Amino acid sequence: MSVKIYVPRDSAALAVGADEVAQAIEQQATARGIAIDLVRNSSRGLLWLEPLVEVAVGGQRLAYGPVTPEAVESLFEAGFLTGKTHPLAVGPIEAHPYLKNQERLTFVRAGITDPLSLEDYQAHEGFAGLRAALALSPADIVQQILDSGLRGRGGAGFPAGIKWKTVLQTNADQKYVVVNADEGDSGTFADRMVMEGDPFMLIEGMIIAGIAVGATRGYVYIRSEYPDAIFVMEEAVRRATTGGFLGKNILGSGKAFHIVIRKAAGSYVCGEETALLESLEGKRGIVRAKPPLPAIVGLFGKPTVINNVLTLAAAPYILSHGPKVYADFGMGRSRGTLPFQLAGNIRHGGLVEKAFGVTARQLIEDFGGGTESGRPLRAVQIGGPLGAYLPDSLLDTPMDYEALAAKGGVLGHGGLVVFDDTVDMAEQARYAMEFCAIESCGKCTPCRIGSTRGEEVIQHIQAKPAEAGAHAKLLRDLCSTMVNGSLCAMGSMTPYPVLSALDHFPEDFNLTAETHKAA
Amino acid sequence: MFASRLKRRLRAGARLIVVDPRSIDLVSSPHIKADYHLQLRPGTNVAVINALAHVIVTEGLLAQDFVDQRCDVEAFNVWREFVARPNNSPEALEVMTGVPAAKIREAARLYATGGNGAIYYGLGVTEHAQGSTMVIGIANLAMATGNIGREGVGVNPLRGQNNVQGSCDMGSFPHEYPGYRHVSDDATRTLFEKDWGLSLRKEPGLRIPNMFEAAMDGSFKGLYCQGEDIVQSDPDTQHVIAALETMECIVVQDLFLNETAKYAHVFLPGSSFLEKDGTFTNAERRISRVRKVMAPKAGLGDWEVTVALSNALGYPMHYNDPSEIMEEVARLTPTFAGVNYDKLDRLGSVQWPCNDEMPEGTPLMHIDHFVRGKGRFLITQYVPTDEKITPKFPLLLTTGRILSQYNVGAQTRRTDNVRFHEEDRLDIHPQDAEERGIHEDDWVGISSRAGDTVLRARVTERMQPGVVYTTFHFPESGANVITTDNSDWATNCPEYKVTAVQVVKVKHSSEWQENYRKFNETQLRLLKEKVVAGAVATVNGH
Amino acid sequence: MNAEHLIKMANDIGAFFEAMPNREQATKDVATHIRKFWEPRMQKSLMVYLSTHGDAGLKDIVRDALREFHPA
Amino acid sequence: MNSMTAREAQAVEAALSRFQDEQGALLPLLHAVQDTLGYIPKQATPTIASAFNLSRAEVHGVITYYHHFRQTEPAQHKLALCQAEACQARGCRSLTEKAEAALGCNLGEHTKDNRWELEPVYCLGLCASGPAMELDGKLYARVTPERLESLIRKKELS
Amino acid sequence: MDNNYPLHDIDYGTPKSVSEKTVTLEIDGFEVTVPQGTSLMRAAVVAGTQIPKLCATDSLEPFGSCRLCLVEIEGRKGFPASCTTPAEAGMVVRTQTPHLAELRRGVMELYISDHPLDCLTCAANGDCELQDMAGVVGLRDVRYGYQGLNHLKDQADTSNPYFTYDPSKCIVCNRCVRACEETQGTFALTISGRGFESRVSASESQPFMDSECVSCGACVNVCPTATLMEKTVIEAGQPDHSVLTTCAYCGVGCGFKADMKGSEVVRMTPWKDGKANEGHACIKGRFAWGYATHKDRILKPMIRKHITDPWQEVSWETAINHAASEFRRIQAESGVDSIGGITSSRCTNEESYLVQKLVRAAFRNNNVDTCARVCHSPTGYGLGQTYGTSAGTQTFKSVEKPTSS
Repeated sequence: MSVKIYVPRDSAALAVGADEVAQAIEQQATARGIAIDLVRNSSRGLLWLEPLVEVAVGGQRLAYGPVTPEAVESLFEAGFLTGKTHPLAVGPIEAHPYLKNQERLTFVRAGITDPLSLEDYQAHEGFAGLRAALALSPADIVQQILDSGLRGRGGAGFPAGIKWKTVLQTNADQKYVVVNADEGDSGTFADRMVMEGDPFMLIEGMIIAGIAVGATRGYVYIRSEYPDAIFVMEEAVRRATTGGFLGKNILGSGKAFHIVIRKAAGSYVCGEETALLESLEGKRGIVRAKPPLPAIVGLFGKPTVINNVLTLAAAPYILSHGPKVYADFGMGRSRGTLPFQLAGNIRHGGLVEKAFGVTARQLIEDFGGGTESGRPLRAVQIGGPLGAYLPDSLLDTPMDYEALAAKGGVLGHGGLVVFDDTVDMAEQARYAMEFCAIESCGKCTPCRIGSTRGEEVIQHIQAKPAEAGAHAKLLRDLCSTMVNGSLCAMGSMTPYPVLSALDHFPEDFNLTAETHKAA
Repeated sequence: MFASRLKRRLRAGARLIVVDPRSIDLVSSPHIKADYHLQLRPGTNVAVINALAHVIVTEGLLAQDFVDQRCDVEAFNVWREFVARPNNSPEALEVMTGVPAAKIREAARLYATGGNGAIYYGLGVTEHAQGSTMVIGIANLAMATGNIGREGVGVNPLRGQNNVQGSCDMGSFPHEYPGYRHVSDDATRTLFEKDWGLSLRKEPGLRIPNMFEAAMDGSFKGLYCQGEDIVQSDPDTQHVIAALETMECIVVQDLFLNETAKYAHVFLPGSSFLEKDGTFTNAERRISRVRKVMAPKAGLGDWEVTVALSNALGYPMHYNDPSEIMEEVARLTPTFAGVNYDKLDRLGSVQWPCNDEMPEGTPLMHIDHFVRGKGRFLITQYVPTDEKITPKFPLLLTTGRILSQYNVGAQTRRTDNVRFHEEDRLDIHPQDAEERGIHEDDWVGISSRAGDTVLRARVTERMQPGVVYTTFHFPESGANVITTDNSDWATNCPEYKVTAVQVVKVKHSSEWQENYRKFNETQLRLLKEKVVAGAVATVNGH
Repeated sequence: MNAEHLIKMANDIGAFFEAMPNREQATKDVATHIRKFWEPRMQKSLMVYLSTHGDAGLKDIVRDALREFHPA
Repeated sequence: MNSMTAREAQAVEAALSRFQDEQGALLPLLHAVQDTLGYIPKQATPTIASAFNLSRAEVHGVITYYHHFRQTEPAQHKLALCQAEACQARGCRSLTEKAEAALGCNLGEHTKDNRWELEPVYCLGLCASGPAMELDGKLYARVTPERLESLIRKKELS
Repeated sequence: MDNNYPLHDIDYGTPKSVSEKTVTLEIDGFEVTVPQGTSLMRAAVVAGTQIPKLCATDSLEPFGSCRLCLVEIEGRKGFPASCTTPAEAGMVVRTQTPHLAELRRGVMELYISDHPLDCLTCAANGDCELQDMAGVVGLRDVRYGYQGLNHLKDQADTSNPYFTYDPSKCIVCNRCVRACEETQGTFALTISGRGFESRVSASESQPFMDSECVSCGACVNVCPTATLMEKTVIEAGQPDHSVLTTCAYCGVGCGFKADMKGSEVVRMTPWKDGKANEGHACIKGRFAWGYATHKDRILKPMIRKHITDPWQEVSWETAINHAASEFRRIQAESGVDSIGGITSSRCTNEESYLVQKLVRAAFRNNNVDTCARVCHSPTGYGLGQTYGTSAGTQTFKSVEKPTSS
């Protein structure tokens, strides 16, 4: 009997040499005449350990990592195929506290299965949600989503069930389900991991949404910076179609659903839902004014469910386990779990799926192990480039949309980027404006001109300490114009990192206590 | 302008059938794509309309209720029997029209069953030997499908000139008084006789082409021509010139020394629209005010000149203002009875009929019944034009206009619009061009049985093989030297749209063009050498 | 006036009306059309020409219609 | 107006035949052309516009909006360094300086001999293992200055 | 002149809603009832308040980009744009609050930080919405200075003979792009690039004359600044009065405002309330009116004996008497029917009427025809025979009627 070895092909693993490791393992095995069964699974999200090689021994999966191609020979020498120890040995992976202490509903199969194996998927509860949905009326499916309390995971946190309900109740000859996979926030990679690691789950979620609202076509809009995700999703759609899960007659139900994978072309704003729809229509990805809502006038003018990857990926679980099980996780109006992403200067970076309510400190210290540099933590940016920088003093705030907002924070897509004390917060603020200037679609004035002026004003503050006070005042006024005047989150939230940096780290802006107060 | 409104509707989802020998912009342009382009051979309009009608009748797509209620059923039955004949089927006519039968069938189904169906047309319908027949065919089709008498449907000619509708309404035709009443109608004639204080003739007069014929015959010698350039715009230029050259007194009233004025004996300066008060009536029967923004540059308004001429001829006319002319029109014309300047100022514009029944005008016609009572179907036998391709003239020429230029170009050529269209060109399909060794920008000679001229070629796939096209905005192009004296059987409207021609690569301009150049130089010299006011005028009669 | 043209014009009118099933009415329509749209000179010229050259070039329906017109 | 080379015309034609009839498929079409040629020829705009029933203006507007699309030929090697926050926190700024020094061109520019272009990229989704970069289409994470230099050297030799 | 018409029409900001249902709401304390679907911006105008705006104009669908028209609505978070927010029954809207004033000033400050400060010498001086809005919001200072990134050095495109495009004055409101799409349907304009680099582009960032532009002038018409401007206005200055008239080119019969400076036309502006054109026009009516003052115009009557003779300039009286005597002579020699007249489809109804009357009453025959002979006489015949009226059956607007019957 051959030994089963798992080497991930998630791009975070590939980027640190997973393919080379897999190749080395095959070479060693061949050279040694050992029969192995090499499975290319996905990542479990313990990214500091990638490439994380697992060996199935005695019903357990024993892990070694981070493995380099050069270390492979020593692993063979040490007898890792029978679970022998080695300096890289991690032990039984499922018992690893990083994993054990999570509440994985969405990432339940991550790293366990072969992402493109329909058999593997179904052997691990795959398509149970779809089968459940097919037995329900559209209105009942929508009700389950409503009951689960699922909110959009793209950042805005709008209840998914209400969107679905609106689309269901709008009559049209054609409706669409659109997946927002334009995961452009720095510090986030959960969408990518879903698509690369468990693509059928997303497909299943889309089909459920389609059946629920009466849509027969779906689009997945994936950023061009994610070539691996695009490849895996395209392959998964092909296989799901062949397998009868997509197409004109899903599982013999008489219902139809088709999925098209679309590649974006380098525009952060296209992560905003209406800009995304413009882009899918083949236009410049500029933001539409609302109303009308996409649920009523969406893609090609038709009613459209547009949800984030994680939102739709949660649907299969809700349908197969019931809304209550899902809703029992979380706190306040934030129900269920959120896959948090620990990034930046952190020792144990990776993906941590937890119920809402966990604190940033728990995530960063208990899971993340503090900064990677070992230096003191100075700031954490939560929620991507439009999220606020929080100082250490605010890290005990629970991760919940409302609780974080109360502290001036933004949960966004659940990404946490950690900075140690070498960070220059004025430079981070300047970068926030620069990023807005680079990515602004140019439609509304506060964002189009304001971002450029914002960068200039901060440069001025950096260059001329004597005038910092007056310019800090101007910066605040500009931020107010942008927050209240911009058409979409790009312009209206860029001030969040800027103002939070200014508020919590005035010393980096050449401000004295006095000038800070005056501004 | 209208195309912008049409395109807006198309972008909102309306479907489109284009019937045109050329691939015009409406067939395919940004956000516009015709569902069907029936790219017929020039001159086969009636065959195509009959084929469309055939499909509607034989496939049971008729709006029978509409026909029963609104139309002369007996005439309809005759028509139905006629179009249903196998020789009117798309299949039977396919070879002649060049339009695939299946396309005709699908287009007919779309028009008949696609909801509101409206027909818009231009001179591609009228300027044919069977122009009137084609208009009748269109009217039949709209009645047969019930596409008349409500919003969003109808039959709509798009007029080329600002006041085509108005000049016809005003009794400019030799057989009709204002309001389309025949001169032989005693009651109408009596009305005018009383108002004008003299007896009037009851036989029709000469139509323009008949005037030329009569001139050649020696029985027509004097002409008062207001604001039209017949030499450049009428077909068969050489024939027109020959006719004018026989005449003894041609009075031209115009802004410029146009091509006709070069054959004139009296030139009366005209005024531009900026210098006059009055009204224009557009293609939707809308009467709008023209308001003077500056005084007539020549001292007299056009209407004052006509009055003066009438007075000099011994028939006195008295008007203080153009509004009084409109009062007279209203007094004598039932469809204009309610029109006056005060109302136009108040409402902005009104669409005739405007009278006691419809005091604010009539946007939509034929709502409950046709103006003539029952709608009348007429059968439309297709009669091929005499302009057929032969070994000597193997191509068909069709002519038209371009957006930036206006007709004979007398105005637009005197603006920067020339930068958008600097010369008339001959459009030719690459295949025809290749056969003749013609490349883009080459000079090509075009000859027909009427004459020949030379233009530069534009090789374009907008044309279908076998068909060439040009515009007629520049006098030196001589496009109408080529066109023939063929005309519509009912009205003598010239057949500009079909002329059999040959096209060859040449190096020199045509003999006609050489003659034109010399004649034109002479005329411009004669203008330059004019004896100015103050000198004694000594022009005596014969 | 040019008789050839007039004959062609008359025949073109005839060609439209001759398709009508009611021959009597159609003949009348041809005559009416000529009367309503042709200036007397044209009518006369045609009639004079026909009376001297014969009506061989005419369509039957036109010939029948013109019976109503008396040569000058 | 210059016309496309045979190679360009063929690439555009092939892409059109795949996407012309798909609703709203201008982006996939442009991707297909760029994937084949490395860029979207300027002269292709009228062809693409007419095939999609769009104006040239619209196609131009779309191409110039998206930073991914380019109308000039790319350099032989493309190095894209992530400049976003997570990589900033892990030293991408100094890594970028290293790259600029090693290649002799600034971020956002290409070398004089057009062998290299150095582009910023804003997040490759490798935020837990920065600094990250993409070199000729392949992703690299936890990139040290030494590793970057050795990768550049390897490409230079190839 | 008693013909005068206001130089500037009221701009309601967004198109009229055609709904038959109405909603009643409160704007700045005044109750107003408008058709359902009406924007708050339009409802405010109806209620008597102009909300500041730059990207909105009532000939175009709302776009929501300039962010000057933000308002406060009771019970709603944030500051929705009044152009894109439909009026709803019971809404309580405030268009002027200290916070809104501050916001609008902030936006204007950004606009002006990338705009030339040459108002006094600018061709749009006095007819510039940007200038107006700077006044309305009370902008007093641009604290960013003028040293930052800007477009002030962008070169003007003067390739089109009738108007210029000066990108240095462009505020990227997209009105021109939208007019080219929505009003004209040519789609010749776009925005190239994005963000701060967004620029109005004719086709592929080309000179207008090399682009797909057909010079209809719709873009010029809606431009709120001097970016797209008629060359005649640049040369002559702003008009001082306006007269309504009708275009003398094609059969559409567009209503126009002749914008005048004394007795000189400086611009022809399509009339918003002209029912045939609803504020739109084409290159001919909009721009090609210079022929009226062209040097080729002949302004004195002339006569000659033979066409080979030079012309003699004479008085009106001489010319007319000469013509009359010639006509009478010909008629005496060759019969009453030997003369005739041709009316023009270019002339007014009144003029055409008089010419046919002249022929019938003074010439004493019916030899009158019109150039419509060679274009639409078959329409007259065909529709007369079948329907009984020699004219089109619909209004132009009818084409906009939805397909279902």
